Amino acid sequence: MNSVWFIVLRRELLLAMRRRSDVATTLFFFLIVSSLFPLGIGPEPAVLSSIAPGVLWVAALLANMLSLTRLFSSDFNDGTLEQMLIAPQPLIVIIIAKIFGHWVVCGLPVILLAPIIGLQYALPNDVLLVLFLSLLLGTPTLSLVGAIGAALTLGVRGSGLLVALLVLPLYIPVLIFGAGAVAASQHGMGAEAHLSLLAASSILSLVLAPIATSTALRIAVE
Amino acid sequence: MNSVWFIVLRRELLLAMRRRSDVATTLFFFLIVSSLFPLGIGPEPAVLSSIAPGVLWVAALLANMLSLTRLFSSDFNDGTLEQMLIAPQPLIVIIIAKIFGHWVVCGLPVILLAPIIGLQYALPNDVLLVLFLSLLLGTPTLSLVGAIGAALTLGVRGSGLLVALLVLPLYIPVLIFGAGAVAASQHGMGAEAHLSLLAASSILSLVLAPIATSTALRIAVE
Amino acid sequence: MHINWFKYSSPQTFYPLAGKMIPWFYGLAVLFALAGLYVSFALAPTDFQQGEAYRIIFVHVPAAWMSMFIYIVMAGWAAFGLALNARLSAMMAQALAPTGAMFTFLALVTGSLWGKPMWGTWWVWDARLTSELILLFLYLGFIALQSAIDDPRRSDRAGAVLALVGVVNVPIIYFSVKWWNTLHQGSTISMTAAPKMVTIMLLGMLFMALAFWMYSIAVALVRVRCIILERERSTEWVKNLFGEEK
Amino acid sequence: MLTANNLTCVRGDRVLFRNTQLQLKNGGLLYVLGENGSGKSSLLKVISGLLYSQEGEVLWNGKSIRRDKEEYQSNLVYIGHQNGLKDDLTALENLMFIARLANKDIKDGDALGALDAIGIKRCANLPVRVLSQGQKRRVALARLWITNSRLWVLDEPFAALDSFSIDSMASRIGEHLIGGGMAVITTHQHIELKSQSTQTVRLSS
Amino acid sequence: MLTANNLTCVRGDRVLFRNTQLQLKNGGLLYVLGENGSGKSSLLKVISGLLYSQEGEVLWNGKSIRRDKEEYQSNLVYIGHQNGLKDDLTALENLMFIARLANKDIKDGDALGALDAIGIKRCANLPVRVLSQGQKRRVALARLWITNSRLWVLDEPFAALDSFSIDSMASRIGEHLIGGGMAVITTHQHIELKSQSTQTVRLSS
Ligand code: HEM
Ligand SMILES: Nc1ncnc2c1ncn2[C@@H]1O[C@H](COP(=O)(O)OP(=O)(O)OP(=O)(O)O)[C@@H](O)[C@H]1O
Ligand SMILES: Nc1ncnc2c1ncn2[C@@H]1O[C@H](COP(=O)(O)OP(=O)(O)OP(=O)(O)O)[C@@H](O)[C@H]1O
Ligand SMILES: [Mg+2]
Ligand SMILES: [Mg+2]
Repeated sequence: MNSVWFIVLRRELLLAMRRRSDVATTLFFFLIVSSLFPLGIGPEPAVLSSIAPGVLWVAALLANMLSLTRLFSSDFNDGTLEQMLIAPQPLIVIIIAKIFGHWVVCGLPVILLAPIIGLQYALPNDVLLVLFLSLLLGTPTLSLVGAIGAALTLGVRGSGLLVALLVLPLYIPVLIFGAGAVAASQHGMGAEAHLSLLAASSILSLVLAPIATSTALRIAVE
Repeated sequence: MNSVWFIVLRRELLLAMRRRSDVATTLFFFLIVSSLFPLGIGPEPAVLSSIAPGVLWVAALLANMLSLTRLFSSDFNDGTLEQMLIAPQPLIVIIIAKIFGHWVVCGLPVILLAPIIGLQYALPNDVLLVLFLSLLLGTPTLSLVGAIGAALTLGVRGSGLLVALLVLPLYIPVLIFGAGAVAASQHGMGAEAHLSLLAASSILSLVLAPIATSTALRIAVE
Repeated sequence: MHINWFKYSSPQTFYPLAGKMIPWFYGLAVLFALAGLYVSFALAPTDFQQGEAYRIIFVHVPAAWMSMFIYIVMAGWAAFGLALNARLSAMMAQALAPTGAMFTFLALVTGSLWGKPMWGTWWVWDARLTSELILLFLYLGFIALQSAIDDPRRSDRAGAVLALVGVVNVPIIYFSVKWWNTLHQGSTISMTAAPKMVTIMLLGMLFMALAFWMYSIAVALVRVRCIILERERSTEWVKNLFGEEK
Repeated sequence: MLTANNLTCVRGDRVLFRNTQLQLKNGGLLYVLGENGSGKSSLLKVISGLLYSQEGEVLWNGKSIRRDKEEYQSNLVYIGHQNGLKDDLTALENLMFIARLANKDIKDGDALGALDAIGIKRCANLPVRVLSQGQKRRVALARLWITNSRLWVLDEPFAALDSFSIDSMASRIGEHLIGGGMAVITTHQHIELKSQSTQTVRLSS
Repeated sequence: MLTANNLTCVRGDRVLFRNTQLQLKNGGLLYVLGENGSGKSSLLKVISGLLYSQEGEVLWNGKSIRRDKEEYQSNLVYIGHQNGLKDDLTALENLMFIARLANKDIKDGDALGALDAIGIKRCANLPVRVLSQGQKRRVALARLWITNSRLWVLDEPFAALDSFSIDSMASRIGEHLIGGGMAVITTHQHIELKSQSTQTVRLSS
């Protein structure tokens, strides 16, 4: 049980190493998107810092979501997914390992970089800390829920409208709480409530999402 | 010459009909990005309307870019691209038809939806008109320039994000003029200068981008 | 870079030539740097407004110059390589990119370091700063694209297309960012904080710029030698080369 | 022992096969033959538990394969039309991963041996992306040299292979059958395989 | 007439072939044989102008195919390992598109006829996604029934086909050759083709 977890994780990281540019690109994408907003909105620091929570969170979400779409598709297209389904190993563990690998490779760097970009938006230190924490607690939910979407889109074609309808709205609460946490601390209010909601949603999705994902994957292959 | 244009365009539209979800996803993405801000920032109309041009334009730009990554990749993976390259038809025409098809499917809906979302940001009617026009004149440049990036990253590891890294810096002038047009009309200044710059850049890229794209495609297949 | 490239455009003849030139360029770089440092730290007076902090200008401005200059040179090599199918010029473009990115980064970092005491903030969305940031993205895009493609011929050519598209876009970015800034906003802090340029400072920056230039050439040559070896590793002359050295 | 009762598989509007019965004992070889689109690959997927059959069940030693999954799946090797290889990993890395996924704890040396047996040891450290059609197929098939699963389900194992590799594949399958293994194979080519007992199912479209 | 001088193709560190000479007259058939990975597909791509050869040139009626592209490409059909079909379009739509891309203005009826000739008329209105391996290949090959190009470059046209379709393919290729067409073919199977003159290039790895 433990060992297949490591084997799959190791492979995900190996693949990420082989395409190092993927990791770097997630970072630069985040960097670029978060620098686009000042370009569109104009350089006034007061306005910029008021929109900073929203901007940084949207950028993180996009970076995460973009890289997620490929989570299963390459395994699906080349037949590895079939092999995973008939492996004498629990599918759930394989899925969790894949999602975790993805989060390490694409989520973590963004979380670490976000505070530095926050500097560009002239956020004070305590707000940067909350930004960091909110991303740390919030992005696992994005990865986990996104995995369901990625799995569903593998099989369902044409009616994938349904997928968009199902998964994208699930991101919204995370965004609201995440950006809300940062905004609250910006206004000198406590962010604990928001942060604990984020943590709760991560735990909830850690329990539920892999099951949904594995069902979706079986459907996709049939 | 004309006829291959129509043949390719027809096929693009047919494919889009078959996978309606793609179109829907672009729209939802735009909707979510642009409606998150009112949620994250709070309901003050003054702040909202001051960031509206930037937010709407960035959202449109990202929506466009996200869908672009798939412009050539499916043709590349299933071998259709090889057939296009050795067809006794001018490649440039095929490329323009593909880009136009993409714009109709992914660009146009966003352009039509944007004024409606602009209402949420309490933009007055004349500003909405400028928003619409700026998108209409600006998004062709995005599609054309984006096609170069999509072609350059074909078959390259981690192409989704790489394309963003390559293309977003090139998008910046369009973003600045586009958001600038809306902001100018918001402040009661004329937006003509901005709009004509957008139109000029679309014409310039219509001339140059297909050439660069066709070079990039040939390189990709070799 | 004033060598007759046509004559030496075969990697095989260029490799030893580059090896001979490298020490000279390094030497020149050190000389100019010493002169520049002397002028900027010993001769240039302390600024009455900014104190010693202003001396960062002697790194910042030459680095900013080099960042733009190298991009143009790089795109030139890339275009040349694409048009004439000249392998060596594509390799030169590839070798220059990291140095260019490094100087861009240096200009950004020194600028930010300077900005904190001067403007009270690390970063403002000023035209010049913004376009320098975008230049960094262009470099990084070029490097990322080339490193993502294994086949050397393909990566050269794809990189060249990107560099050319980028070079068309650089002036557009520069002016659009300028207009953007002047068009919509009142005044943020501008460059007026910089001290008046006395001749001695200009001289210092000039020396430093020359030092950076020589350094860039030397480093690019070192890198191009590595690239040549890697690409031609299966050819006879490379095997002979290493046969002799062992 | 593999048995199947009354398998029926419907895809779209078409009934691919109806009431198909199978019984495969140790050392037995089952050929699934039929035209293109007659449902061979579908039958193989049903047998492997990847596809759902409208009616009937597949049993492994008398127990339904949907019930006792782990036991069955650790005795199964399925190689379909798709190779299941990652383009960015080397042939060796791919083989190691697939073997470990199937719970075999193998060493690099064993994997290299397998690649050697099917004649692509030379490509062991090349990324699979640069391999030719037939070389990719061989990498996928190399796992047959390092498995000790009892049941092999192979969908056109000989397609795209050159004659040398066809020979080594055929002798490896023969070895497996002689050793008491079972195999279910589809093919459009006529290749002689040695086995203790050979059956044929012919699907018609 | 197709000629090639001194073709040399290097991929990665390996020289796949060096100084290969080809000459194909009207009615001529060229077999490209060799082991997996010997460079057959690469040679076919060079001939079609899809791959760059380090040295040498391919000439069509004496003119370089890189120079006089349109003339050459309107005389060429290339079908590689990949089928070039869109999963979401039906077999008929795919065939119509590919034919029109090649500048043939065909009617639905002709396309249906072609699908019929290779025995998949029944699947004409199914999306290609649901077809079997061999059926997909047949859809890709169906265009040979509606083309009047002189030169056919076919990479393993018989792989994955059942014996019925192999026969119809073989007779169609024979027809084309008898009518003065040319064909360059790779295959690992031994199929009899009728032609006025047959040559073989054997690549070794
Ligand atoms: C991250 C921040 C900064 C960036 C990216 C940046 C970028 C640049 C660039 C690209 C140039 C060359 C422009 C040209 O020669 O046309 C430049 C020159 C210069 N920078 Fe900065 N800069 C930054 C911060 C600062 C700060 C904080 C100061 C001083 C308060 C400063 C003072 C100067 C001066 C005096 C010049 C030379 C002026 C001239 O030649 O026209 N820079 N900078
Ligand atoms: N970048 C690369 N590095 C090393 N080798 C490469 C590279 N690209 C291709 N090759 C090699 O070139 C050969 C390509 O062969 P090609 O696809 O032409 O073979 P083929 O004769 O068609 O084989 P098959 O019968 O399997 O289809 C393979 O041996 C492959 O390993
Ligand atoms: N959704 C669907 N609607 C209609 N027919 C379908 C659908 N899905 C699959 N089919 C049909 O089911 C059959 C699947 O065949 P399968 O892949 O099992 O064939 P096969 O015998 O392996 O053929 P091949 O020799 O070509 O590999 C095909 O005829 C296909 O057209
Ligand atoms: Mg099959
Ligand atoms: Mg081949």
